[in-house]
Amino acid sequence: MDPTTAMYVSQGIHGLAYGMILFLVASGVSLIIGMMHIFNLAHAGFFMLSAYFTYQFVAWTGNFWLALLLAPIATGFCGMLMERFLLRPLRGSGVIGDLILTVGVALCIDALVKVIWGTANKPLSKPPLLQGMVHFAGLDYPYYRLFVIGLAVVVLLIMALLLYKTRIGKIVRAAVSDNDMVNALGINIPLLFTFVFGVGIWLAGVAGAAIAPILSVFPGLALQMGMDAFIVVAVAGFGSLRGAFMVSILFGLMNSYGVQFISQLAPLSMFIFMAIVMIFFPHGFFGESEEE
Amino acid sequence: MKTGKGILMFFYVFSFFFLLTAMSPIQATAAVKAKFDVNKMADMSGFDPNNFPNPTGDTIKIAIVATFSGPAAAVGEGFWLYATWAAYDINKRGGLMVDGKKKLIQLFKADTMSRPDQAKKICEQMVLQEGVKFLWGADGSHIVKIMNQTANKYKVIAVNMISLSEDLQDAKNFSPYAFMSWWQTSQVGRSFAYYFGQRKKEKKFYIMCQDYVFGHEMAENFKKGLKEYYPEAQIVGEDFHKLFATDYAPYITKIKASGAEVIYTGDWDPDATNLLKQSRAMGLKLPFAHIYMGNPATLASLGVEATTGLLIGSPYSNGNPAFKTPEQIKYHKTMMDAYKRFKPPYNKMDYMLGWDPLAMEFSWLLSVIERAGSVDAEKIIKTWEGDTYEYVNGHVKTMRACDHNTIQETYILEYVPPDQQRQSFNIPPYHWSDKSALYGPAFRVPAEKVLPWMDPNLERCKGKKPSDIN
Amino acid sequence: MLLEVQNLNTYYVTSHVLQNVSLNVNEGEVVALLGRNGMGKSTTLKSIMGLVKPKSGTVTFQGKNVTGLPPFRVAKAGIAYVPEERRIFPQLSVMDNLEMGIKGGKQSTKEGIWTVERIFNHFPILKERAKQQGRYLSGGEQQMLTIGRALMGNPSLLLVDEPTEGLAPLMVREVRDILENINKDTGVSILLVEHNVKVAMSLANRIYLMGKAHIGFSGSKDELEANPEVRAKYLEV
Amino acid sequence: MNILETKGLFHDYSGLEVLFDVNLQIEEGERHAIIGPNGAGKTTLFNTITGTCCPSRGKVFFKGKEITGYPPYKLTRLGMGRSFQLTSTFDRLVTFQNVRLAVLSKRGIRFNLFKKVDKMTDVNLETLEIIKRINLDQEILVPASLLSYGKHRSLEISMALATNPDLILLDEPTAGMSRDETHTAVEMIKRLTAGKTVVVIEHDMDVVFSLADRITVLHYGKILATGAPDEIRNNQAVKDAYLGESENGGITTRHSA
Amino acid sequence: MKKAIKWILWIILGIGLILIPKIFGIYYTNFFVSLAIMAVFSQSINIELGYTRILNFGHAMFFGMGGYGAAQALALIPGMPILGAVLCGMLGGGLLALVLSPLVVRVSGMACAMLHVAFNALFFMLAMKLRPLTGGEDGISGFPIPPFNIPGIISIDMTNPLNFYYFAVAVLGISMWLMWYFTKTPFGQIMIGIRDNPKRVNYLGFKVPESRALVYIVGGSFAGVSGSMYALFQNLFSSDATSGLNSFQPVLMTMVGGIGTFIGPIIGSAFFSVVEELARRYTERVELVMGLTLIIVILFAPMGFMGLYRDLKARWGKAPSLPKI
Repeated sequence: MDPTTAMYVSQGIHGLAYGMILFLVASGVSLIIGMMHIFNLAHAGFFMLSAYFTYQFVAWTGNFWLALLLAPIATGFCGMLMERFLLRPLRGSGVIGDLILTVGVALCIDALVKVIWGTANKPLSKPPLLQGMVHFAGLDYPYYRLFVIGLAVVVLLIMALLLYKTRIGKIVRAAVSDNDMVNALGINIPLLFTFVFGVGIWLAGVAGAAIAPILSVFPGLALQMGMDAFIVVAVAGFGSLRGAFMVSILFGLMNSYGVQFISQLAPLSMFIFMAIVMIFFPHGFFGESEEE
Repeated sequence: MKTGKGILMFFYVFSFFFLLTAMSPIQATAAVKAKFDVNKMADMSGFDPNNFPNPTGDTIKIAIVATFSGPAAAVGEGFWLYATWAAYDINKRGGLMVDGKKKLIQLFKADTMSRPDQAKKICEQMVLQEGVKFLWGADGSHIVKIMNQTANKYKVIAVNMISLSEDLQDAKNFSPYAFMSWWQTSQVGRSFAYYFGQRKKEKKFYIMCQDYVFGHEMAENFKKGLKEYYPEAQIVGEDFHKLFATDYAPYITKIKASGAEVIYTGDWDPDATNLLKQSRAMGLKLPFAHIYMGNPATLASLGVEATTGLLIGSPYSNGNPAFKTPEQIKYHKTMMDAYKRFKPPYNKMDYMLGWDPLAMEFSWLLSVIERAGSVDAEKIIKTWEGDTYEYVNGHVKTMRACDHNTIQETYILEYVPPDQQRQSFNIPPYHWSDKSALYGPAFRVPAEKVLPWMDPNLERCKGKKPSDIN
Repeated sequence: MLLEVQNLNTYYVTSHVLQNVSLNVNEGEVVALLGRNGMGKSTTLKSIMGLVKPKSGTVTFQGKNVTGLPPFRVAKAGIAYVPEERRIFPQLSVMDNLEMGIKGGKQSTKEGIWTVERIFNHFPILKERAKQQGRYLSGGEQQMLTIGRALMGNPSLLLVDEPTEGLAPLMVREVRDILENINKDTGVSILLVEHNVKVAMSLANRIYLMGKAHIGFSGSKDELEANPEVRAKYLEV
Repeated sequence: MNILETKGLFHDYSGLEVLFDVNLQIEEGERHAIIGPNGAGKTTLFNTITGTCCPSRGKVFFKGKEITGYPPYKLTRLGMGRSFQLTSTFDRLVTFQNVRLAVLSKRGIRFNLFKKVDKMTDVNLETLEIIKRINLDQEILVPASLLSYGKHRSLEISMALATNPDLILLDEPTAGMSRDETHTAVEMIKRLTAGKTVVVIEHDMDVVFSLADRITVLHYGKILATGAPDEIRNNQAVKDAYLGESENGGITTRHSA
Repeated sequence: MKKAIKWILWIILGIGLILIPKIFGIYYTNFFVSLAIMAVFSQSINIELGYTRILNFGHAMFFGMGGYGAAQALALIPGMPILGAVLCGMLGGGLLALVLSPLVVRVSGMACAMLHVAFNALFFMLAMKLRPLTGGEDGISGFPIPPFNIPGIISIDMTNPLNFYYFAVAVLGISMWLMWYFTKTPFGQIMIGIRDNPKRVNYLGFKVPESRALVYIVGGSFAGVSGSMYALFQNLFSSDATSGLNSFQPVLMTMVGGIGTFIGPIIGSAFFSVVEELARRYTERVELVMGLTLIIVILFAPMGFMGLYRDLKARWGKAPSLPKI
């Protein structure tokens, strides 16, 4: 491969990698909206929390793999607590109430992270196994980023299996279309909501844990990711996982090729794209309009 | 949700970059009016920034204006450390003679939350309710504008510590009550340009800055500097990424393909850390010419090889070898003794190298107060305009009278592996850090090559040259 | 007595849609609840199921008080609900739809338990379409699917809401026959809400007629046949 | 002259024909009831007439003028009023304010930003008068959502009447009422609509027979019969439609979803 | 009698406002000004969100237009009077609302909220990007604050905080009164009608989309007024003030005070400002305090303080309790 082609190819892989991370975060947002009709503004906060957990577990055990497993689970558990004790009492009080509550939780996560871990950057090294670059046909690419893509694909597959092959997945899909009916069939819907919320947060947690070695862990990590994930969900439409996947990848590619060709406009391109989409499809590409 | 809160998220890291501690005194060309004398220093063994014995009553009241909450809270933390360090020393010595009476220094935390409205509120609270006479801060040039405005309105002194924007002292925004004692973006750009022009090793430059006013200013000024001092240089690429970007890979791929030899960046943390980390992970080994990329924790996590060759610009450190005089050694030792005792949040690596650059800034202010013998703003202004002050490392600063900018020489330092750090750290253990490359040879940029910009429209400066002190 | 409803009062915001409704269903019986639109028949079923919270009154099922419990608990107690408008899960296959009805995820292997095969015996047409998504079924097939799905939970009582609504005449007959067979074969009791009087009369042992928000008549089929005034008042034009 | 007329009205709802060639003629001054079993398309018919949704084919004429596809506010300004099956008032406004909005509309006061509504004496007096006529003077300052059901329905109907329309369409005015409330409501409707044209959808046959001069029976989107109450009562097709098993009529035109 | 009491209360309020600087000093006077700016900002969103249920979660755009309008008017046009600058801000906000209104009347509910968050994000990015126009993050600053001038009669220096206070109280007070009057006109009734039941409003013969657009424009204009007062008060307007976070602020204040009531946003702004002030003085964890406050308020008083007040009154049997919106 000549260097120019290699550059274009690696831009494509970058786009894919970022798109995958974005999808992990956005899919959780989308899942929660689709099923519970709650727009969780604290989602990115949990993403950050998981990165901190990863840092902490590595500090305790020195084992990145263990941290990668445990941090998202711990984060998901925090999410379940939030659903059970804060969101459930509020069910049915409307869009605005949910928004305020999740803003409140987001603020608290930001503050608590600082109380516990302080304000300094927490650097986290990649596991030795994944340091270095892969050389392939004139293309150099870091192992870890390939690992992130792989991890996201694995999570995606697990989610797909869970959603399409297991009973609980079927229940979730059924509940998205009609949760009263599922309830009447003898399935504990409030418990299911808590579970789904936990899984959504877990997805954000996986993204946070995976990205921690690439980024440094710092308070405010939530800001950028939250914005990007929001844009994905808004453009894709609420509750559409398929849409979230496609738009995430699209944005990833748009970002890396945008930087390549229209560097000055690249940061704006996502927003302009979103604005245009929302003018013509106010409910997103794959969303359905809700009845007022 | 808010992407750019941080404009100010300022230099979160702060300390590391400028932390080039004690070094040998230069031969001061002109007699300085005052200097920091290590031998007069009080016993610092009781110093603890978490428990600063803040005096009350009839005191000299100084507000530390900074972000103490939110993502950029580390800024306030650092400011507090620098100020309490210097104030603790003076208070231990019995305070300063002001208006015929010895008075202690009382410090106030003024949290701006990085918001202009909050900054206005807190500055007014400080001045009107607490009776503060000095505002020392702040992070973010729009916050500094608010601080300066407040000072101007209520006739107190404001000292801009770390905002490098030049329009703060231009004809539109100049206030006689506001002083600027650090350095400016044009000085940063010209320092590097002068350095590269002299070194003539690299010719192809890539500019990578954050996409907001400061980043663009940094880039512009570097380009201007190159035109002036290194016309043969080539800019092979110029990119501005958004603040707090998460993925730099596309930029890094682009830089790799551009054939650049040096990357010039104005990024501060967390962007600076992420940019460096991701560059190295992706096999981009080029040196960065930077001012805020020196977070010791990040450097340590990257290791020696990945950090060797980085170039840091600073207005503080001077030549090698450092720690030449017993005074400097004593000062450094005092600081490190204190650091060992620190509790969270001050026990982090960011302060491992010391904090004298900004503590010295505070000491200059205290020295001006002492010599004015008053907290009266007019007297302070009179004393400070045209003042010269020598820092503990021999660095000399001069306050230009007409626009309150600081004339000084600047330095470019190259990072070298631990075994070569002895040239700048010539006391045991003979290196700054054994985990990463750090300060090696320092290149001195003479003050006349990097004079601060002077607004030709500023009435007070009409008919003066930038080198005129008075 | 299998199900006993006493003095049920239900409100939608301020509208008093059920006023002191009392009814009961015995073991193995088919009971029909008839009346014109908007009288509160569906609300009665929903109140029993817990989908709507009654304000006062009691629902007792097999001696256990199930008033105001969340629907999934009522379902676990042994009541299954076949809603009007055939609320199947459109994105799931027929098979998956059926399996959704299984309580606790695994059907036990005990004798007399509803299995997918047994459902397919009763509804051969569903077997042909087992792999298809629910949304591609015709109305009649969807109706059968909801009934089958409810049976998968092995209920003792089926609450069936307007099963023949909107179906072609042939289908109406078929659905009717299926309900009859289920009741005859397995002894499952059925509480049926129906506007098609002929279907209801042919299935039910006992009949309740609903007027506005209240039960206006209760009795056997014959009693109703013998009482044209009541018929005219509650059912005819 | 017919005040309202529909010609060959069809309405598709995602492939399902809800209305099938409906030709309705309402004479000026008559009280006309539309009855039919569930899902016969009664409310859809109202919606196509009053502009909530457009017919897929056919035309609607009001006072001899074609109004097909007119939005509701235009129809209201032309003199058509409508009440809803599900009570549709302004829940957090009190009775008085609810009715006053209708009065404001009738007087054409819309984008007036220069006078306080509380100071518009004539508007307020007229509102009071209407409230007295519907016997809600005790509840004048009670938010609509807190009215008892019957009173809430009265408010609903009176709001349709307060714009002083020439033609009033009432969608199940007594739905959900108790027997006593129904009786009162029917009396009220009779009183308030004296001399006006009324079209009413109703399931309660007592109400239908005590109100209507003429009846139309809708079954599976088709008009089964139209005529005086007695004719309808004795019509076999109608009987079958109500008791099920109707093999004749439009049953096969309705495809299941 | 009742009228007399009302007048006396108004007079007491007026005297109180005049005396605030005398009693509390300049610091609290300025505290009051910034509170009042937020109150007007919150009220302008309340008109849209609370009264008409236009889920506008991008109100900082209009605030931004107001701020930039006023600041640029003063910076570019020599001799611009101070009221002219405020008017420019108002026009700026109103104009943006006019431009966006065709979009807004098309969608409702969650989609409307998302649309606004999206446009707000775009607006913020543009404010950062279009540095020649907006000064980016550093903002427009150093523009002259002209004296309040009635030629030949009076000229008051507006850089004096005391004088500015009276000016601000007058402008903000009049804005507040205008919004109050707006809710009391026949149109104000239509507005509430649209919130409760747009379908019925249509059937009563009012044009719903046009009415929504008018409310939107009025809300945008008054957000513009508060933005321009903010710019004058700070003598600086930076892109910071147009961020999404600044859109949430007034919504939170309105919610906490009691949405859909006129007094709610005022109470909410006051509550927020005071809590923030106290948190800042006595703790170093302002965010934590604000976050917990929000959670507690929403859990225990989901309709805000006015809702709580009404519920308590209902419990004591003095007034009926209203349903939630």
